[in-house]
Amino acid sequence: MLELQKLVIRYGDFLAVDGVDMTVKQGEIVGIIGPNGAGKTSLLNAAAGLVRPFSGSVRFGADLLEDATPDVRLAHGLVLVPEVRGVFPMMSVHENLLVGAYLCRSTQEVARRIERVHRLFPILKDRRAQMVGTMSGGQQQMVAIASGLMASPKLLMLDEPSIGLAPVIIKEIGRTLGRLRDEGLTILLSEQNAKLATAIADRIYVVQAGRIQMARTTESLLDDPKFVESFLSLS
Amino acid sequence: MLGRFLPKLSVLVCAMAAMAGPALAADQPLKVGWNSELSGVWTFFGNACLDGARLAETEVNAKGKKIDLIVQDNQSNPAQAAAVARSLDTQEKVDLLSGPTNADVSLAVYGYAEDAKLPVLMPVAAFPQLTKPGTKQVFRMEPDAVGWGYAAVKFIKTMKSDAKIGVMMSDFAVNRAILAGLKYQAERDGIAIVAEMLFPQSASDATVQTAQMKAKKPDFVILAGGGAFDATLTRQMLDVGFKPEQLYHPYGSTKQIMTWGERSIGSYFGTFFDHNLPNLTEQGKAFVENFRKVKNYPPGYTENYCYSTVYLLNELVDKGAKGRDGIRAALREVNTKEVTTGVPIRFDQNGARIEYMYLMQLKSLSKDDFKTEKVNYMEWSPEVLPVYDLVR
Amino acid sequence: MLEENLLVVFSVITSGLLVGTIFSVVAAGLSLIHGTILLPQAANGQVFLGAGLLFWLFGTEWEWPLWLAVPTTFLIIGFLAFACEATILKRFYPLEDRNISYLIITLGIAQILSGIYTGTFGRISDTFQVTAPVNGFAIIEPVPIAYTRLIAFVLAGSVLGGLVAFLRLHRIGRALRAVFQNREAARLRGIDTLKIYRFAFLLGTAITTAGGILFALAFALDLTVGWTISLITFSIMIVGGPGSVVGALVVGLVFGFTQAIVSVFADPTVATFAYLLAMLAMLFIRPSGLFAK
Amino acid sequence: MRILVIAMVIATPLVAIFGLRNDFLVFIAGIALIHMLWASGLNLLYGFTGLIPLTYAGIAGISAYMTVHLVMRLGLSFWLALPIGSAAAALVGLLLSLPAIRLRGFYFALSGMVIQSAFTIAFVYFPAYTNGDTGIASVPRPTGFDGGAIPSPYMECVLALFVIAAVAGIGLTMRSRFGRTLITIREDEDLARALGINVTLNRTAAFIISSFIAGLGGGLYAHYIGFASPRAFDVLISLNLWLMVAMGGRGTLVGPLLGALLLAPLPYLLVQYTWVKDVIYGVAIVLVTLFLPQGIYGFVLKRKART
Repeated sequence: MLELQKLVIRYGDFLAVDGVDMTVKQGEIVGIIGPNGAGKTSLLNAAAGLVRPFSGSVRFGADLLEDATPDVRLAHGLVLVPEVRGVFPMMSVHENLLVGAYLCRSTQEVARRIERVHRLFPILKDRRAQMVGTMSGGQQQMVAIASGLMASPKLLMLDEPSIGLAPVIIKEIGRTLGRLRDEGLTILLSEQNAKLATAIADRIYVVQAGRIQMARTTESLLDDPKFVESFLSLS
Repeated sequence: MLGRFLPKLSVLVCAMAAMAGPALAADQPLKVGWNSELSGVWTFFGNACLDGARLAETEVNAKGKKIDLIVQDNQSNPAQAAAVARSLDTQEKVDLLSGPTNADVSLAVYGYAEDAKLPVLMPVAAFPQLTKPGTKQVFRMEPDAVGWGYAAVKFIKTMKSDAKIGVMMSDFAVNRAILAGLKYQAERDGIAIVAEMLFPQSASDATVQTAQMKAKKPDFVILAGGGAFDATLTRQMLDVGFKPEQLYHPYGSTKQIMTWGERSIGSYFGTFFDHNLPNLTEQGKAFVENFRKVKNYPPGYTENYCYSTVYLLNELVDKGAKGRDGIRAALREVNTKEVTTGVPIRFDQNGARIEYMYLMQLKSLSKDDFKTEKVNYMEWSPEVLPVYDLVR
Repeated sequence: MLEENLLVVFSVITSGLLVGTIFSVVAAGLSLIHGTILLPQAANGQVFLGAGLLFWLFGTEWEWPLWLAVPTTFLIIGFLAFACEATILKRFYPLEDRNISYLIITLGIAQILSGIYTGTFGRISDTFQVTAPVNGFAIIEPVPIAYTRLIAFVLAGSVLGGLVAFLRLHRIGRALRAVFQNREAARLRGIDTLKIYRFAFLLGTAITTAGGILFALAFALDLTVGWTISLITFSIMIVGGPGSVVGALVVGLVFGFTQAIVSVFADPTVATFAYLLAMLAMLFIRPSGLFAK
Repeated sequence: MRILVIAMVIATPLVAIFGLRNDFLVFIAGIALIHMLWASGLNLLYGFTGLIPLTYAGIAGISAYMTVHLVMRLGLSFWLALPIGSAAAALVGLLLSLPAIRLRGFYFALSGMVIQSAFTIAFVYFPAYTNGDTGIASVPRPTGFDGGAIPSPYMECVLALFVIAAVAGIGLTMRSRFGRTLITIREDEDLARALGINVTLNRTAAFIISSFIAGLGGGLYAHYIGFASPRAFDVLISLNLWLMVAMGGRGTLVGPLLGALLLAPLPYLLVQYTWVKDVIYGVAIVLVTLFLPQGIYGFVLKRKART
């Protein structure tokens, strides 16, 4: 579904991503794991169209997304929920969801999507009028994911959804992502903390210093003591 | 590369500068350096004055060039006005200066001219210090603003001998001078000033002040806003219930009078030229008509003073005045009449005009004309007022 | 005596409301532009003045009917704003710290406009008074209020109300707020920020234009008004918080009432210093203003 | 090489003074020299610390009014009054450096605009010292050794000496440790802090020196043109001084001199239609910001570096 080929990303002289190949297939949950500054966010941003790659290509389905801006990619169903603040703090929960469905002009369709999101996150229905800036970090992350879902994605990319959140909340997010996969959504998530990724992902890429170190299924990774030691025991 | 480039550049700059002022020595016509506000806040007055002066210049020069106006822009900026005076003096070698219409700019020109011993005939500038004692070079066509205040009190006293008056003015030099004269004379004539409000130059609303003024119940209110505030002030005074005949404007250009609006018919104002005065001279009537042909509105005091200034100079040339010394000497001896109104022109030893003033009441107002009724005419000498002590 | 005091009190209220709402409108336009694009539009006073002058030229000098004069004014200013955005402002969108370049550029544009006005309108008159579309005045005992000022107040209120409603309820309005609150997230929700920037600039300019026309209706214009308005509206925007229309409204009203009340007791000049000091204090204490994020 | 270029730029007005023997051009040359002094001083702040002080004309105005007051009211010699006025300007500069501690970039420039407006209003509304919007006329020219006013071509030479002294001073400062420190701060403030540099102290020092130069220019200006008025020191003048530095090339010694030389005479050469001047200045501001962010001299240097 998503295919990154020989992707190179530079910020001036700094080489952030150095020739990465990566694929995400329909219906999978794929995790990207790596330390801070490994190039995870750059990869996702390049896929979402926020960053222009220096070389290499991004393919989504049958389309080659060369110079497509984020709104074009969004219309194709490629949605990124960015790291930390993916929300609009001075807007209510409801308004955040409406902005999520910005490209959709049909009121009925928007209402349907809201209903679906409310089913997934019942708490957002109760707090629809609350200003997002006044909510807890976990709730804000839910708003961010929900708002991403409002764009009706085919592939949902999440950049560090668990960062700074309590373990209980991380688990809840994990459960929600599982449910979404069961509904047929493809998910690509990057994580510094490997626990969430290993708990739900089918396959995992380990990225370090802009290169892919390992690309394996989750089971085989969990059997690798070196991986467990360097990524799971730390946190 | 730059080493070769810069000397060329400097030559170019100098050449450009040299071209800016052709130093042709034409000895025939009288060279008048017209130091005028063609841009900046006083643009309108500078242009109005130039309109009048240009009309006179064309008429005077109809049979051979007698007067040459060399016009330069002082941007309504005193510093620039001093520079322009210098340019006209040293570059154009003019016989005298004229043109400024506003107090700040005129004072800058005054400073330069007194130092450089260059005569100046100020057409429209009412600030008293322009002809303070000891002035050698500057002569002034317009009566001074302290006198306007004095005249206002004298006039109001003819209508009600124990009148109470209020004052609302924008904080400009010329208005401060009017206020000084007003206060001085009011005290002597038993006229009470019940409220005195000065507005900053950026004021745009006077709702509260007009209500406060109403509460003080004055018989007459003297209004002098700056720029657009003048129109707003007038309207708001009428809004709050003042009658037009209670409003007294110490001065008003044609455009200003028109922007007061029809509701102000009946207001008094002191102006120094009224285009429908019955006792205009034949030339004065022609001036009004010719001016109206060009501008679609009748000339006001600014246009008249500048027109008359050029004619006064023309008269001096006819009498044989030549060069700076000749012009200065001739101005000291002037004893003539304004070509448009027939009002006498004489200067005292400081160069101040022996003062006079008309006071009018607005009778009707249309889009391009207004009519007034002559109410009062007075003459006085600057000596009746200690003008130079009242305003610094 | 009681009636006189009542008159002063009521005049404070009417003056505070009218001055406050008109300045709020202009400040809201400024705030919208700065909040969304990071563009401190220092030429906004000159745009305001240009709108008033054109409205005066068409409606009063050339005696066009209102339905023609007002839209023509909007069209001309809108076209100029569009041209300016497409040729100059657009180039700086990719820069992170563009607001400083914008401040300088718009100050330059202000200087150009002010030069053009003196070269053109400056020759015509020194006061520009719009002919009132309706004469007479209403009396709200004991205060008489001219109909034009009442109309200006109502229209200014509607412009502000309409703007707030648009920002809250319309899809594009929400997108504007989204861009202001979180640029990156907005792009990821499919909002084309460049289009929104252009839209915000045009909308802000249109609101400034409306402010200019309303001011011309309620008061009168001269060529010095532009700089004064720039300073006052910048103060209102900074204190209220760039990007916050509600902030502009609240602070604008406070400004209007303070001016009115101060001028009852003190020299009107004091009020001039007061708002400059308020802006400075706000810059030091909380540059994001009272009502922003 | 660079000294040669500087010498030539400063010499250009002097060519006008002695080469053309035209009184008005001599006057314009004097005006250009004063603006060169100002632009160099402003460059110390804008070019070497990156802050845009839109208060510069106001600072100059404070010294101008102070100097004029001391000379005309208290009868002090101009050469005694000028340093006092400039010291007052430097003191005000010290106060104005306070916003720089907290505010950066845009907000600093904006605070400058506000303070400048407050200055202008103060100049108008404290007529006891400034004579309000009427201004102070007939300000005497600086006096020479014989007690009389210095006559024209010599006065301009005195101005040129001021410019040379200021440029030399700034040039030496820039080579000193202090200058290198300032450049470090401009390039990367956080790095400077990490290196243990006292950013605030160094920047304040730059403010004081720069304001002192503004003050020198202000006092000289008022006494040179013979007039002091609020409009000579308002926000547009500040902006136009900034333009001279930016257009010439900020952060270089030659750039501001070049900018002042090109722009300062403009209003005086366009005496017939000066509203055009506003348009030209405005267009120049826009064009420089768009296409010549390094200024003319910066552009030339870059071209030279490439070839």
